[in-house]
Amino acid sequence: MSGYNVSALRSQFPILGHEVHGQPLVYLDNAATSQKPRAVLDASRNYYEVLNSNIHRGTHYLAQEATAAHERARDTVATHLNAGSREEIIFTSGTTDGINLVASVLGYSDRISPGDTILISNLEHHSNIVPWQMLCERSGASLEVIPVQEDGTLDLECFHRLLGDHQDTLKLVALTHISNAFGTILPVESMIKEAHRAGALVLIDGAQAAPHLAVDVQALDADFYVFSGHKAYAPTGIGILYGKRALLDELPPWRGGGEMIKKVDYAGTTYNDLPYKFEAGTPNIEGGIALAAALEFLQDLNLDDLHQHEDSLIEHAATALSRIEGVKLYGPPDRAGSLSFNVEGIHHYDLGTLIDKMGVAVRTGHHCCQPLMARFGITGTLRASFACFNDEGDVQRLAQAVEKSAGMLR
Amino acid sequence: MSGYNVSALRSQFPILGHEVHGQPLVYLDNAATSQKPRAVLDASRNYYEVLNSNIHRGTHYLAQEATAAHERARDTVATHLNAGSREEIIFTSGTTDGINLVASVLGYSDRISPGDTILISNLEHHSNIVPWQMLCERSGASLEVIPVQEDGTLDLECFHRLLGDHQDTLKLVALTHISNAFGTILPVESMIKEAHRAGALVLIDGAQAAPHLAVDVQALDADFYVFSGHKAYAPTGIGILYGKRALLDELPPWRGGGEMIKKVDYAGTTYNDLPYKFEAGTPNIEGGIALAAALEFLQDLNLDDLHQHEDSLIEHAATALSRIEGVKLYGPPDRAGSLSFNVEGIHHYDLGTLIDKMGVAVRTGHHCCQPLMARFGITGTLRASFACFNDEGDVQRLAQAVEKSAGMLR
Amino acid sequence: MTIAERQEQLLQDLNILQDWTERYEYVIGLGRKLPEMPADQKTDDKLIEGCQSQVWLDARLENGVVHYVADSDSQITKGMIALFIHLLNGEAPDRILTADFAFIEKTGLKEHLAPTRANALNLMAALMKRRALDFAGPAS
Amino acid sequence: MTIAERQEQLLQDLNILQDWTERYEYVIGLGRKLPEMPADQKTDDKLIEGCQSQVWLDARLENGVVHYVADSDSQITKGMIALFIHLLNGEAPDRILTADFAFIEKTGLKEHLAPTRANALNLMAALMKRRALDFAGPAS
Ligand SMILES: Cc1ncc(COP(=O)(O)O)c(C=O)c1O
Ligand SMILES: Cc1ncc(COP(=O)(O)O)c(C=O)c1O
Repeated sequence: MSGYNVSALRSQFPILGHEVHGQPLVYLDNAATSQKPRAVLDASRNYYEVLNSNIHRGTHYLAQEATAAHERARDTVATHLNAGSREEIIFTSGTTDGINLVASVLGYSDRISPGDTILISNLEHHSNIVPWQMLCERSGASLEVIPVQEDGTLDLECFHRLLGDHQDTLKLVALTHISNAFGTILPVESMIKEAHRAGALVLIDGAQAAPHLAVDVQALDADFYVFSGHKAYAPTGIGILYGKRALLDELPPWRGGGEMIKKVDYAGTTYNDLPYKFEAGTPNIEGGIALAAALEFLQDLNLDDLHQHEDSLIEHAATALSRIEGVKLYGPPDRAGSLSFNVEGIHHYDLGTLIDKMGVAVRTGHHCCQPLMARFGITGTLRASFACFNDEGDVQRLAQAVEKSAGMLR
Repeated sequence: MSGYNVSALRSQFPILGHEVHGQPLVYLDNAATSQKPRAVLDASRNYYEVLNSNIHRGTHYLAQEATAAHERARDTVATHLNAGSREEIIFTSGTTDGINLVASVLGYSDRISPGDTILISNLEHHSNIVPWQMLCERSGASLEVIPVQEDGTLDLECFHRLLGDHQDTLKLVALTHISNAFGTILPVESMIKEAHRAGALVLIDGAQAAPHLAVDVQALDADFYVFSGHKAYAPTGIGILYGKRALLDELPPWRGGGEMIKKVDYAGTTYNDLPYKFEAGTPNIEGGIALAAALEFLQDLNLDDLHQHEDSLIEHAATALSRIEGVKLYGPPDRAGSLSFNVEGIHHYDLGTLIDKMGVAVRTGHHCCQPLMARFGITGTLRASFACFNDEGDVQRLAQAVEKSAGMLR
Repeated sequence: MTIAERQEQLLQDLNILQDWTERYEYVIGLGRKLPEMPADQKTDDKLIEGCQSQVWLDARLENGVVHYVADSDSQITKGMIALFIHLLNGEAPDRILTADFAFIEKTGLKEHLAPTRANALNLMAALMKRRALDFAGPAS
Repeated sequence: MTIAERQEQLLQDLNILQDWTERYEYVIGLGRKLPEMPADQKTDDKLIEGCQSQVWLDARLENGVVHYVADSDSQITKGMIALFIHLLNGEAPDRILTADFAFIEKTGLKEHLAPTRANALNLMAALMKRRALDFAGPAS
């Protein structure tokens, strides 16, 4: 972590200068949404102050410049993910939007038929469950689930068995790259290989991976990869769907409207080429540009250094919390981004309420993973989730607040 | 126009201080996207600097404050549109997204069956055509079109006849409130009445109305009303769908994921109540808050004063352009927002290119209304579209630039 | 003591507490003293599904006065219910229905509660009145 | 004159023009002088659908040299094609294929063209070479 200077980094996040309940803010809810560095906020504002215009088909200067900036942003995303081509990068409004896009167009295609199987894992976020349930309902396919083990990792043997059991009907496997609830990193590269061998497409939910890992969609060989800007230092309302070109070419469009057409005629409409075919209407132009700024911010941090920094914080937090009476940690020892825990006999909501009064912001509850909570027989956990700007001071404040609050509640 | 002070207003728009091709910018492309006042940009930035957090189900201070701000924004929109209740206001990513939402869920419901009819007008934007074409294709319904007359208004007698001809099958009428191509204001209130009498639901595309008119969805009695933030002084990536509560309650959800559920279980998922049922995933929180700031900005302007100001500019522009040799104006004399024209023997793209060099930004082309252009036997027009900050100087610069450029091209 | 008098008493108790930790501890303490609700009584018809915690609320009429029994998996929530039960238990339905809960505003508790908790306070008051209404209904 | 010489000439012509209006007028003037393409030749197979304007491009080989015929509904676009036709007409396919259009960068025209127009210049150059390739193909 040669060059990693966390205090210099902290000064780039305006919100960290504010107090909460009279205490300096300890923000450990980055898995829900990250805070934004000044570079991203400036990119947004600058867009509106000097460039704002609707893009594509515009003759005038601003329209041309805004279009160029928006398409450069697409290039930045393509490079960041190591996509095969820029046409494989679709701007969406977020992870949920991207997964629904894929689920909907698969439903409209002939790739899913009655009797088919879609496989997800027990670690998935509701956004990577419900769209598939809806698709199953519409198409007559059925949903199977890879179980999770006591340590919060997937039962890979069972995954293997499920692939075998459903080899004739399996059409799609949808997996999170990193569990938002427990921080578990899934071995997606090998799982994708296995799923492909079984003849299935694979969608990876990268919502929690994008802010922490260097993602290479070609090395992973993912068919679809989705993430949200707002969890990766970018604004709300913007996200990315990466899809392999041949697939995106084959699948029908989802939303209809401006931009996604070549020619509209009452007798029949011709759809546009990629990526525009999947981008109906005025996109979130500013969001795309700010997302590119956020990815550049991430690259400047150096993702290896970042990963090392965050890993050591999580490890220290795990150690510090374990020392507190009654604390139970969830997930495997090598977590990415998130650390989930409970204190015996104490409701996560109560603990979260009290540590909030001490200026420490964590998320409490089911983290949009009710089936995972059900598997562990709990209604929720406290989740501390880390970003580039967190430091050892945050870890200490967290541990102290948990200890003091637990004392009050016991 | 007692209190209307356009020069004070102009100073609230940072982009107007910039030059284009060495000329002060004359921005007359507001129908494509409006420029943003400082109050809106500040609301966006302030959100990230003091409030940013993911909303709903958050225990900590920022989550609670961000949720409150986001829900207050919904109230502001509800009040602005005079909706019957806040639950009728759904945040979308824009007009196109909203129309696709309605078209998709109608397709999933039993409200559209083979043989049914959907009626649109010849003035519609592609975003209010293609989703219905796609719905027709999926459902076996068919699309009928209300013709437009030479003056750019709808043929209301024919509308009446179409309602009669399809009275047993007509399920939905989708109309723009104001034509983005010609500025025609549709008599939507009476058309909605007629359509309701014929037993059809009505969706109004308010993309061009929201920035110019005081919209009262209850007085209109619209079943669905959609608009985009970015055309009404708000950022890109946010929009509104208003829907009558009983309808929204009845229709199935569209996107699945976080927020739109009450309980997720592999055996069956329970959807959330309105408005959340239609808001899957993390919404554009900042966008919603900035949209509320934009609507407050509009209300502060006083919509009557604004309307009067813009009307007089359009009238003056129409007069000034008419004096130029070969200019043909489209649309009726009482236009709202947009003024479309061509110069005989000159391609709109050429004229647009040259006036851009003189600092005047208008849109050229088909304005996403190819069927309308086809009706008039043209490939496009030049469209000057006005906002609160335009002034008489802009009108003069437009007319001068058109005159000079036409001279160069003749 | 009337409901109003008990409110006054509560207000005094709370107002001598200096900071939020003491107030929270007071509320949590009230919850701790509340008799546990037997597990077999925690049935779904008594469940009020909250945002993050669950509340079971039951009430019965005995000799013309209402007896509330309640529980929650959250200790803070349970403390807040205890506060209301302390105020209302043993009162006649009509007294409960006309009780003025203005004291909530005066305790400063709300400032120290997250907005969702503060809303929960109002909701709880409403729900307790609603149970009282069930008993008042036939009589009036 | 070789293609390179004609490019040099064109560059000189353009560089004595002071401002963007004169340059645009020069380009528009070139287009005006281009013989009109008869309407019946403007068939779909010759149509290059652009972003906002249409271009029809045809070419034939006569005595070993290429003759381009082109038209556009946009006068500025037509002027730009005229510029290329002026450079390339009457040249052998291999000369056209090896022509270096670096002059485009030097004219300063691009700065005065909107980016889509500038891209159109490159696209047009590519398309004209491609037609030449059709003729060079069988011979080489
Ligand atoms: C009348 C009308 N409808 C729909 C749209 C589409 O809006 P958006 O691109 O913001 O989704 C527009 C904007 O171009 C419009 O003018
Ligand atoms: C793993 C995972 N998937 C999907 C989502 C949904 O993302 P969004 O709400 O941005 O659409 C989240 C965020 O909560 C997540 O953590």
